Amino acid sequence: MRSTIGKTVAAFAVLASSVSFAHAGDVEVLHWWTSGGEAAALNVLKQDLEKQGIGWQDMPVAGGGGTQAMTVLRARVTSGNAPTAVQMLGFDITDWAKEGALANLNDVASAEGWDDVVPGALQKFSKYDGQWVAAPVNVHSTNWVWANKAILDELGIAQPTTWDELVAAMQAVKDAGKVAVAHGGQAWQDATVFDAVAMATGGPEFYQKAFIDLDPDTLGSDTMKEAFDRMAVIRSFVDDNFSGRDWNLASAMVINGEAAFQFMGDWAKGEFLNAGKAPGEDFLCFRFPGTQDQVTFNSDQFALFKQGDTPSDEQAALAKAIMSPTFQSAFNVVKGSVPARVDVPDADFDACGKQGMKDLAAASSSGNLFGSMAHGHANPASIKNAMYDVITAHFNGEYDSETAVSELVSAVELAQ
Amino acid sequence: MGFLDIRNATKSYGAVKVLHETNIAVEEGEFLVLVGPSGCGKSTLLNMIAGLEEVTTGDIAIKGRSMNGVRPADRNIAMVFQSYALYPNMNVAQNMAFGLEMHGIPKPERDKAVAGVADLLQISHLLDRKPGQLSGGQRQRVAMGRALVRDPDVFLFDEPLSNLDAKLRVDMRTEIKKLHQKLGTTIVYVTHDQIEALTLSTRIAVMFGGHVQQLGTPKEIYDNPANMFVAGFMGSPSMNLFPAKVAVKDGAAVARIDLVDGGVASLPFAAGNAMATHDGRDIILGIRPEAITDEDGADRKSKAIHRIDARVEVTEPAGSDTFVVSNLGGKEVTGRFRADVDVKAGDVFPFAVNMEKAVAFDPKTEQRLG
Amino acid sequence: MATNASSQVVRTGAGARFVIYTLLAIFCLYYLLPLYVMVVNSLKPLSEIQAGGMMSLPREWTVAPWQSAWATAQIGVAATGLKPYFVNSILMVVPAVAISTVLGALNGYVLTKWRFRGDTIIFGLLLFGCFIPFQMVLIPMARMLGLMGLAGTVPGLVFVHLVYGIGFSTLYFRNYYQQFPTELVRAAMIDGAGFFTIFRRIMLPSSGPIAVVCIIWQFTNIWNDFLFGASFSDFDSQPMTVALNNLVQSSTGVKEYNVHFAGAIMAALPTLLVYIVAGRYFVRGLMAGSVKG
Amino acid sequence: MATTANTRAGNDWLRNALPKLVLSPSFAMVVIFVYGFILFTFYLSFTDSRILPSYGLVGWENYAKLFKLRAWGIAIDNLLIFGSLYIIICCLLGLALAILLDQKIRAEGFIRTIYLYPMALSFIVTGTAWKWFLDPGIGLQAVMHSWGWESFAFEWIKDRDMAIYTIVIAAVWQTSGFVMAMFLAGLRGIDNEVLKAAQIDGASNWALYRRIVIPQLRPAFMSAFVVLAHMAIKSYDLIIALTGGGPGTATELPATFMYSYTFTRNQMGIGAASATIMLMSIAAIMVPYIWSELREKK
Repeated sequence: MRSTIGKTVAAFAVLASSVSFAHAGDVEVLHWWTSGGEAAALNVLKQDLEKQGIGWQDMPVAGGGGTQAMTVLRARVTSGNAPTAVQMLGFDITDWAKEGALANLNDVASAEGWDDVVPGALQKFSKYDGQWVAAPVNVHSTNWVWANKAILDELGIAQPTTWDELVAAMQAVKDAGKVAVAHGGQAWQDATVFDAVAMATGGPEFYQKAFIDLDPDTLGSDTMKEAFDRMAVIRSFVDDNFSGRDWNLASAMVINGEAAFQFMGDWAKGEFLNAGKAPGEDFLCFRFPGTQDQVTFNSDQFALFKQGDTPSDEQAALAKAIMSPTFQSAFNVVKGSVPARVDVPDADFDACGKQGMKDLAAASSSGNLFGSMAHGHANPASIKNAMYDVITAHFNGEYDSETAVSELVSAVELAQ
Repeated sequence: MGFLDIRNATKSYGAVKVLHETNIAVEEGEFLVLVGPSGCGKSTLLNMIAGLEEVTTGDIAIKGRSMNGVRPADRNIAMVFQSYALYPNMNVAQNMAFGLEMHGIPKPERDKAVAGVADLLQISHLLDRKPGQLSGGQRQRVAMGRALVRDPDVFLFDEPLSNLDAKLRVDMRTEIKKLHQKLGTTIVYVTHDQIEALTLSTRIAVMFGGHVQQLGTPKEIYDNPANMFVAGFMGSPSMNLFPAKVAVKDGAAVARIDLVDGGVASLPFAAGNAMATHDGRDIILGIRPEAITDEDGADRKSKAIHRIDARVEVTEPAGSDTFVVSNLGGKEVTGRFRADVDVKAGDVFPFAVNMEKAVAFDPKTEQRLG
Repeated sequence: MATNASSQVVRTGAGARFVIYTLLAIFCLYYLLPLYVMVVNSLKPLSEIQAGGMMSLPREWTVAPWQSAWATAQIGVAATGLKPYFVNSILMVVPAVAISTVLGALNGYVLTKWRFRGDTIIFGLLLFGCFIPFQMVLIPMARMLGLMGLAGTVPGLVFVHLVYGIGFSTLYFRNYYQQFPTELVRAAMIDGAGFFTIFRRIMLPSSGPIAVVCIIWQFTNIWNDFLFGASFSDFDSQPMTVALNNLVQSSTGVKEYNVHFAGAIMAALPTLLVYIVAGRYFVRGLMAGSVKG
Repeated sequence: MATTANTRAGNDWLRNALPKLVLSPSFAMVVIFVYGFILFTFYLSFTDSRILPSYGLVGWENYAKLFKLRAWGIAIDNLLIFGSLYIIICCLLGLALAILLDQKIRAEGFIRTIYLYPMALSFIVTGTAWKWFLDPGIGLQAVMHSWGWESFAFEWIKDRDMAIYTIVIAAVWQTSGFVMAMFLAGLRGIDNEVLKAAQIDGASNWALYRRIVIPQLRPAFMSAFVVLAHMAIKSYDLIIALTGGGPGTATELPATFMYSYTFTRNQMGIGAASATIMLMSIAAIMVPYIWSELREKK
């Protein structure tokens, strides 16, 4: 069955190359980076290519953290009109590679020595069956805490390093009449917090077994129940108006001093910087208590879709451009993430950025770098969303922790 | 062979036969009226002549040419519809010229033809108006004009006067008759109004239940209806139909009629009537109201005026006449008396019956006897 | 209007009229509220919005958000504003609405004036097609468009909208033509007009009211469509709604709500215009056919 | 002679076939792109399709999974609640507004446009405005509080049990004007003489509407029902814009469910199974309706 699809897709690709690719020498890029900062970062790439005489055809489809774009991609591929390159996350790349739709970049990769500079945990997604199929742009780490320094100072709270300290800190903030945790009630945000809580509660092995290996016993374990219990604790420190709130509005609450903490990935930094806040002075960034050594990540990559038997020159050029250290640096400085290759100089990055790069390198070498479940880097979309359902339902009080654990087990089973 | 031949034409919708074998030959210049109650098949027949509906079996020919499979447009016919069917978006002149335009007639000729017909119908002043701005009568004229301007072989009229008020209807009736006399065109005209049929036609086909009940001149139809349906349908007030029994005495036939009071009245048939061979037979006697009068109002030329004394049930003065209702043979019978006759309900009054005008029907087949 | 209004018969007293006007006014508020929120906030600087008070009038009026949304807002890599996408939408909507209306009219004409065995079933099939959820057809449609060589093109989009709009177009025209006197068609046949001549000269000139209904309906649906627009367009044929979505849904960065609202109103202007201009014919058109049995 | 006969026969054939030829493109389109796709989806629902269609048959597995999923049950319940409330409220409100507007109102055209315009806007456009308005933090509740009505509470959109009703409010806002227009058209089509006769019979205004006018609006009700039912079933943008299906899964509808399983969760087989069930339910409601409508009109 896989080969049938592969053939179909390949056939369409051939058809596409003969029908709709009149613009030889151009690349069409499907992505969802449409905010000012992201677009500026992407513009670096665009100009890079244009210098080489390769035109950039922009195909932005925003919405739902890329889900809208993935729907469009499916229609485009099915119609035999696949874009040249597509922004993708984690298991989506693997899924598309399984369908035989992605181009083999091994030639570029070996020439450029990607194998040596990209962390193994990332390569797991960039490669399929030993072949490079995507070029990673960045690494976001998701287990960050963003804190309003003024509030912490005022209440005499030190940077918490354990779960208990965090609870105490949250309680102190709450007692002071402020919102302890700024949170937006959307499934992926709930899951982002759960990611960190689970890692802190059970440690890396537990995380690996539960979210990556999908071991039913671990999923149904008491540790998992403990993690859900902690989610309930966090819920009690979130204001009542959280449902449906966008994450950047939650960030704004920390920025404005309405709330003390936000548990969010490193993209939140942009919000603070845009608001004229300085890291270390106005706000603090630190790992979620209990996960100081671990990094859960997600990585934006560009998967290159087959346009023929071998990747086109433009695709090779694009892949090369994405992986160039200068682009990786320039892009990630703007985006707030860290480069996907570990050999990029950190000169242009700010304190949080430098910290992130250091953490990444350390975690990578010590085996503490894990794909984030909440961001589709631990398990495929079907399972991720099944977990979302349970986590969100529990966070909204539809399940108690016990039910949540058993629901989690059966939801994962159903989604497999 | 006539000008317009309907030969064994039938029409069925699936298993339902709405028109049975019909044969009518219309001569050039004839004015044929198809008359009957709604659902009798008259409009279907007209539509078949027009080509708007296919003939199921049989044939319709115009000028000897079979019209089977010929489009309405190619039959050289014109039709005036009940609703006039004027194109609402075109003015009167455009409406009238549309058919000519469709047949590729050049504009100057069209204009000339339209002007001529408009003049004939006295609607020249309306040519620029839209149908919506016209009165009912004016629309009717335009609809006729649209038909006339085509100068077709056959005109078809589908109840053209039924949407007009009573006064206008009578006027237009006269006008249509004049027009026919003047132009000598061949017309097939559908109506449910028997007076229209009688006044306009040169021949009438009375239809009922998908059958032509009788085909004949207005006089034939009126005086000698072929069956009880035609007798009852044509004429107003309609023909009195009541049961009687034939008795033959000395070679002369008499109709014996039961009276309400219990007595029996006898009405001798006119001399030479075929009833003499039907001794003892039950019949339905048909006598038109104008043949039942007061004694002074009876037709002086008739040789068969007979008197019946019967009780008057209702009198209906109608200005020029008074209709007097009595009961003969258990049925209501209407007589047409002079207006000044002094008669009132309850009286037993002498009725003068003109037996020359009497017809007899078989009660079972309802067909005319003799 | 020569039509009967029940208001000509029903009489109401002064007190009742006061109540009626009050009720009508309250509902005006209900319907206008979201528009008010959008308009007011599109004319404020962002700082005022962030400070709260979404219902209040701007302290400082500005049209900068409008200019930005139109010409300089970030849609993708390029900061082009909505301007270029506007043209894409027009290129898609106009032919789609035109063809859909004409085809619907022809279908309605056939289904009422040239009836044949099985026509009711065909109409029923067309009508039920209106109810198919669009999310369901995305993948097979993509494949068909690919096979037809229409993938990622404006004609492809037009085709898709045609396919899923034809049911309603046909419904409107069929119901309307059902009341159109058949005698007119017969008269024209006798006058020698053929199938298309009757349609063009007799039916179409009288179809104004229902055409308005059909055009409003199709225009609104096609202009506002996002799913097909996003899935079946190419980098150079994305319609307005996709651009608006990119503007509003950007994943990170400051949300410029004032620009979003300005863009949203801008994207809605053509349909609003259609409603305001053609609105008074709308009820007349509905009356002329589609709501009668 | 033979040739002319042939040409004529050819012409006749063309003439007779022309109406069918004109109808055939639409028919073909619908057969392929609606019914063909329905069959395709039906088939997919028995396969192991995930990210793209694939053709390994798995029997009823997808259906079994579907009915084990809590979100599907919620989506079905929600559609029942939302669909019935939406249709009933739209009809009642539309009718009430139409009757009010039919009382020789000054500026009727203006008011009518105000009532109608929401239909022109998609929820991609108005979703944010509604979300704000319903949000207790910045919307109606906040405004009421700032006006000094501190006890005012309107937090439905954040409340799992009430959120679906906020969807109804916004949906009614969008379509009730359109329904109003349909009823207004129906009212204007009623014969005046009947109303006069009823008044002479001594009917009050209330009785006049209840006994004479409203029963005559049945065709308008039917048309409104078709339009509303089709909108209720297809409601997707509305949910995504207002609640994204939340809080939790409290406002999930079959359309959002289907989309999410087919496209977001890469479980196309289950998505197809839900689409099949959805279509069958639509058919169960619409087919008898369409059938009776068409039969009556014959």
